Amino acid sequence: MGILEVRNVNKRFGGLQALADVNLSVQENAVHAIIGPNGAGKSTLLNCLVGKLIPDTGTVMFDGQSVLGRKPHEINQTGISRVFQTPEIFGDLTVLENVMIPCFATRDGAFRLHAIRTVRAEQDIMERAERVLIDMSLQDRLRDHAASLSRGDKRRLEMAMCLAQEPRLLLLDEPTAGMARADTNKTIDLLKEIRDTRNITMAIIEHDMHVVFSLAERITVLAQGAPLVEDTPENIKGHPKVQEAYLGQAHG
Amino acid sequence: MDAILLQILNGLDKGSAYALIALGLTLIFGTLGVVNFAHGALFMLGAFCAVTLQRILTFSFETVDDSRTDFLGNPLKVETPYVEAWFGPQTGGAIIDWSVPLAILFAIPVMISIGFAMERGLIRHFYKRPHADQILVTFGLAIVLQEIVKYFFGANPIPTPAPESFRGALDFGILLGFDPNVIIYPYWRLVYFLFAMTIIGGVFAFLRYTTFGMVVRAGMADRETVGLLGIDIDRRFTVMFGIAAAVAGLAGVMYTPINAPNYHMGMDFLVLSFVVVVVGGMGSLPGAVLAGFLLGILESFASMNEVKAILPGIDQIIIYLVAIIILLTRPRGLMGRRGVMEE
Amino acid sequence: MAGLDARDTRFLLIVVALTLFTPILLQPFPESSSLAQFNAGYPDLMQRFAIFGIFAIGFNILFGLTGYLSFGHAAFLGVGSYATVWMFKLLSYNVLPGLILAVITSGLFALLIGYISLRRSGIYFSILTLAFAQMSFNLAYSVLTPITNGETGLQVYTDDPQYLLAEGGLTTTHIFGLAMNKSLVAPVGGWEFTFNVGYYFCAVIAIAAFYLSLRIFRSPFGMMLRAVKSNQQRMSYTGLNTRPYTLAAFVISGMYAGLAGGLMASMDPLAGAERMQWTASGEVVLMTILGGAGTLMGPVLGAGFIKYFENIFSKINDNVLHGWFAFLPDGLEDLLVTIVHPFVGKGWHLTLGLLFMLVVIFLPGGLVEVGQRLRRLFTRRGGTPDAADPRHAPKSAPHVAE
Amino acid sequence: MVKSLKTRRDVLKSGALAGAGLATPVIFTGSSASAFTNEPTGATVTLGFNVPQTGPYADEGADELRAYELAVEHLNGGGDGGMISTFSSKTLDGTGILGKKVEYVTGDTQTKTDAARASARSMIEKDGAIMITGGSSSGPAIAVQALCQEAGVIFMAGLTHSNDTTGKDKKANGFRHFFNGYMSGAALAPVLAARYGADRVAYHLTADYTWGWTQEESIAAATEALGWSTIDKVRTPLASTDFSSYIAPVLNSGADVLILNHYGGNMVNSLTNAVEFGLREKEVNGRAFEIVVPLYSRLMAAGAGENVKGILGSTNWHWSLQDQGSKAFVQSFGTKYGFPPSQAAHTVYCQTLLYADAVNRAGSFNPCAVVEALEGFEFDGLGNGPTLYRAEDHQCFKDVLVVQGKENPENAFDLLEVVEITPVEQVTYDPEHPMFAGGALGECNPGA
Repeated sequence: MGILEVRNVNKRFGGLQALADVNLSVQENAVHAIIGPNGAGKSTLLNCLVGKLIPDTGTVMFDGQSVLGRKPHEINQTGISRVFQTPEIFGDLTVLENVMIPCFATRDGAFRLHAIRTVRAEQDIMERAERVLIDMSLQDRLRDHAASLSRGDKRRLEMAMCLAQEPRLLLLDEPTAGMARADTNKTIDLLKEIRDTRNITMAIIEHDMHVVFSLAERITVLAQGAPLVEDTPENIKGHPKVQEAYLGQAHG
Repeated sequence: MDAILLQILNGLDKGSAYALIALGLTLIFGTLGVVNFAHGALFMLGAFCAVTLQRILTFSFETVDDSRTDFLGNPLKVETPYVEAWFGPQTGGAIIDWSVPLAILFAIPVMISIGFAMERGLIRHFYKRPHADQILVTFGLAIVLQEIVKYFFGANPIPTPAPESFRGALDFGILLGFDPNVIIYPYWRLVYFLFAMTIIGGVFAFLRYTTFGMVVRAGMADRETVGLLGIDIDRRFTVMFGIAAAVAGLAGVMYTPINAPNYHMGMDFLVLSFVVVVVGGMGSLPGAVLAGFLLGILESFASMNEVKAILPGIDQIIIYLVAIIILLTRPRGLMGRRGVMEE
Repeated sequence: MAGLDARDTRFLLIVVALTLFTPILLQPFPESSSLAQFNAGYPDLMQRFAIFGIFAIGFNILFGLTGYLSFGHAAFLGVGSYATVWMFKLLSYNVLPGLILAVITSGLFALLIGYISLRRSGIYFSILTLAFAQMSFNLAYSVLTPITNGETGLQVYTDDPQYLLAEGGLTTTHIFGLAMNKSLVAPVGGWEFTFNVGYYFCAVIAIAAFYLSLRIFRSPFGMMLRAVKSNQQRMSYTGLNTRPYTLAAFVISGMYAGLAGGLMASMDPLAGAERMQWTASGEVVLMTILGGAGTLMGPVLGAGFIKYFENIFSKINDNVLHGWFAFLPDGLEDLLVTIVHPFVGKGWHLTLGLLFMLVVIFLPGGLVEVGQRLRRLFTRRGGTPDAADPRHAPKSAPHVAE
Repeated sequence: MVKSLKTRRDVLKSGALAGAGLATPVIFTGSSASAFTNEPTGATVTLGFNVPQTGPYADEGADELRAYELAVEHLNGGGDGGMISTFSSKTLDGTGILGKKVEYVTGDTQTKTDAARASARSMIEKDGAIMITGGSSSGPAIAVQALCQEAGVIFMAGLTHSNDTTGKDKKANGFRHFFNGYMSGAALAPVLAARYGADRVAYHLTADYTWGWTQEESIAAATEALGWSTIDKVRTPLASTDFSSYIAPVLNSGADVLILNHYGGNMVNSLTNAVEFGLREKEVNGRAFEIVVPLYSRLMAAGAGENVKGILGSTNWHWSLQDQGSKAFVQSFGTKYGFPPSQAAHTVYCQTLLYADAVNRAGSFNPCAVVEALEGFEFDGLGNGPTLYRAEDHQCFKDVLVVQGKENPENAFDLLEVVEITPVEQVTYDPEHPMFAGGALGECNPGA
């Protein structure tokens, strides 16, 4: 039994079958990659996991509990955090504040009215946020506006925001999209470090096979909304169906 | 039954005005992404185009008539419009009588120019600014425009009657087999309704069947992509602003015989037309028209005595009540698209 | 001091000083000078500055922090006024019960309207609040007349019960015997300063309201609200439910509006329905944006700016104009009067409209941007270029780490 | 009553005295300085003209302002003196009021109660106005009247037609020259019965607020007393611009008279809509359908244009009256501005003169003295014939004009013709009449 169990999930958009009977099992503390050609339904699947979309049928179990139909913030509170393809950060807030907010969320739950206490008085929150930012090498930019960061820094900030919550499952949507090779390698190292030092399960959507094969312990291949194969990286590499799916896409 | 029919007719008419204003408003919003609080002022300017033309046509020279006296006992100065002097009292009088329909011809170029000037001179610089800034600057413009009109035309309503032959009412009931005098509908309101339908049809046909319109519609759906295709969408949007201004202006011109225009008529309609646009769905043209007629008819029904007897004061709040219910049950209005104006 | 860091404390002290010295600051011209027309240091207007300052500060907690643009806040102001006048009618002219009831009822009303309206966002939210407020106004003006006294405005009649009014008790509004309309007038040289009880009562409450809003801005709650404005989606994916945060902000700002309404009735015990109309809601939006939304001081500046125009510019008539230009030759005098005439007196709306446009076009950050630009101009010379004003923009309030 | 509204004017003087003797500022509370609010101590006296300068009644307000300026000019001895020469009381001699030159300040009521009070307060507190006058609708008039009562200055109401102004909301410091809803009904009903028959069926459309209600009540009561029946009373929202959905049901209601209890833009639009729906050509039971507009205003009749022709209503005064006072006023106003004055202009001009005269007769600006001088004051020569300022409710009693939209106007101002001058006896009512009961004048308040 994995920490995340997706069973027979279907999702239609009008005439398009975006997800067809998807099954997925992510083992605790593993790094699980989901790959597939464009339009294979990877992002739709992720959206179903975090509550942005509700599947038409099927079940999604996290740690033995169903998260289906629950609101995004409730799902997050169970321990699922998500990093987006384009970083979703609080652009108008400072870097430090960006990370403090998830710290508050983790400590206080979905809502708590701290209207009179000052932010500065929250020493524990601040220290926790700073620690995470040091881990992400953002300690020099604590007081800058998040919107002023470079694209790579924004990604790391978003990662920091997710890590600050100490999630049990981290969903990453193409964490290296648009990055230069050197940055990609840095990100791989970062993720490896997270994998090795924290007990976090990761599910990664990725196009870059270099990233996938450097990190993943198991890989699920999606094609046209349906799971094609699920196996170890070694076995996936030479799998004929996978090559067909990708080549097929290359042809048209 | 007859009362209900009568109120539907009335509602169509009110709905026509709402629909025309809302159409322009949503067109501007859909194409330019601008929340235009000065749109009511455009409606008002249109109405004052009719007043202005009336003034021009009745521009007079004075002759002193010694046989009569004015209110101070001085010899009366008689004013004769030049038009009557040139074309004779008969033809001249007819031209003056037809000043409201004639004002359509006058208003089209005027309103399009005003629209162009507004877009080029002001609105253009606000595409990238927050909606709050757009609201403030256009609201400021609306105040300025109405104060200017008040300065020249005063605060009281100015009568602008329909042509003689359109006064009076059509006995609609007889056509439908009712007794005479049961369902009465003024001719001019019929004209207004047909006029509104023509304009609405024209705008839709223009957007649907011309390449210009297709580009604009594509731009409404996805502005960046159209821009990427190398099409100068901005120029087309300027033209759309002019068209929207003209639609609002014509709605105003033709409305003058129904309500004597005054300087704040734009503000009176502004809030309602925003409600109409939102109920229809921001950026949806059919939605604006549908919501305009829907709210117009509902407003008419709510003012029936039978309805008010059950729900006192319902006619005061019906539009807002309907807006609340629709927005709570259909989050993006009747025909709105996802993601518009929700950030 | 009081849970604030040094810079905020300094800022608060400046605000306190400005507020307390308002009766002096607003009388810059000697009584005999022809510019005395522009003096604004009389009780009614000073009270209005404080009251609308509170209204705008409260509105800013909602709009400035969360970005939710309410077009119906005047409804809460009106409810607050009605509640207060009813307390006058039922109990006595002591303003305290009225103000408490005003804050409570407007808070409850805001809870109801906010709970429904906050189900939607963006312009849909704006229209929902507008619809509620217009409904309130229309009903208050007509069918609710037994409660609101309709067009005439709710007022106290001599035959009202006033159960707590002692024999020979004060028949004007007061706080424990201190009448609001009592004034101390100090002539100093050619100047004359009026220190009015009502104004100082409003001013003390306004300072408290300002202090509270400062604390909210600097609190984790304030940070959450700014986060809502910045990125709601990320809030949800961070495990935070945005609805209670926005609702709390809505209710708090509704209570501020109710307090302002209660104070209006306390200074002048009559509540007219017009103060609930959409134009009144629009006015506070204009005040906030004009002054600088999301900044602490901006809304107060905006409120003062608009009220000053409404009360001072509208009173400049041709007679006054001729007085000003009397030193000029007749022809020139008439010419100048003709040129200025459309912009003052009954034309003050025109000037206000033009000013809105100019401010929005050239000062997108509102009036506080003038201050910021000036400050930048000076600090650049001083060598610390980006010492953005700590008072204002939450954007530049990075001292959480200090 | 603890009152200490102080003005710059009094203090200016005291301050100047103090400043002359001492270098240090002297601070004192205002209450000991003078006997009443804004007591004029210099060579001038300031009046506050509080009229709608923006909003839908701005044109009325502008006309009122013209009349005020004219009145001030005449009081100070300028111009041709206007009605001063025809006024039965002869205390006004062109030297201002009590020898003090008259100055004035203006304010904008915006036709809103809040704005009107704010503007009045600023005139009292900032400019030291001793008397406030003006207004073009009842809500603001009642609100400002109450304010003046509290502040201790006199309020001379302008155009306000609601029964409440001198009924349940009457105040000792407030006076109304204009007529009211009851008087309209009492004057109009007999003319209506005589013209249209005594068995008519009326349908009321009423603006849904206080003024509309009192007028509706008054007209319905007066017409019903003469045999008419009222088939329906329908309230219309104030914000309405198109009344078609309210007019349409009239068609088949069985009514043969439509009474429009509307004013301003409402009146123009509802009348336009009624004519548009063919009501004027309609016949019910063989009799022509009639429309009545109980409160007429020439400025608004102009807005309705052709539609007013032949329609009956009532008005406080009309420029075509041929008595000496009216002629003098029209002459004086018309010469200065080029067009005849409206009834709003007339009533505020009279109010200004009446106030000035009362002060002169009382020999004091003290509001209580002025109240005493005005209460029960009988006068003539101000255009409405012999008039009484009744002591019980501070309402003027005078003849009321029943007018009709003119069929063939000779010029742009010649819109109404006087059908009948209803004698004052016919419109007089008991101060305790149910439509006016419920309020009390209270004590005059001199402030300070």
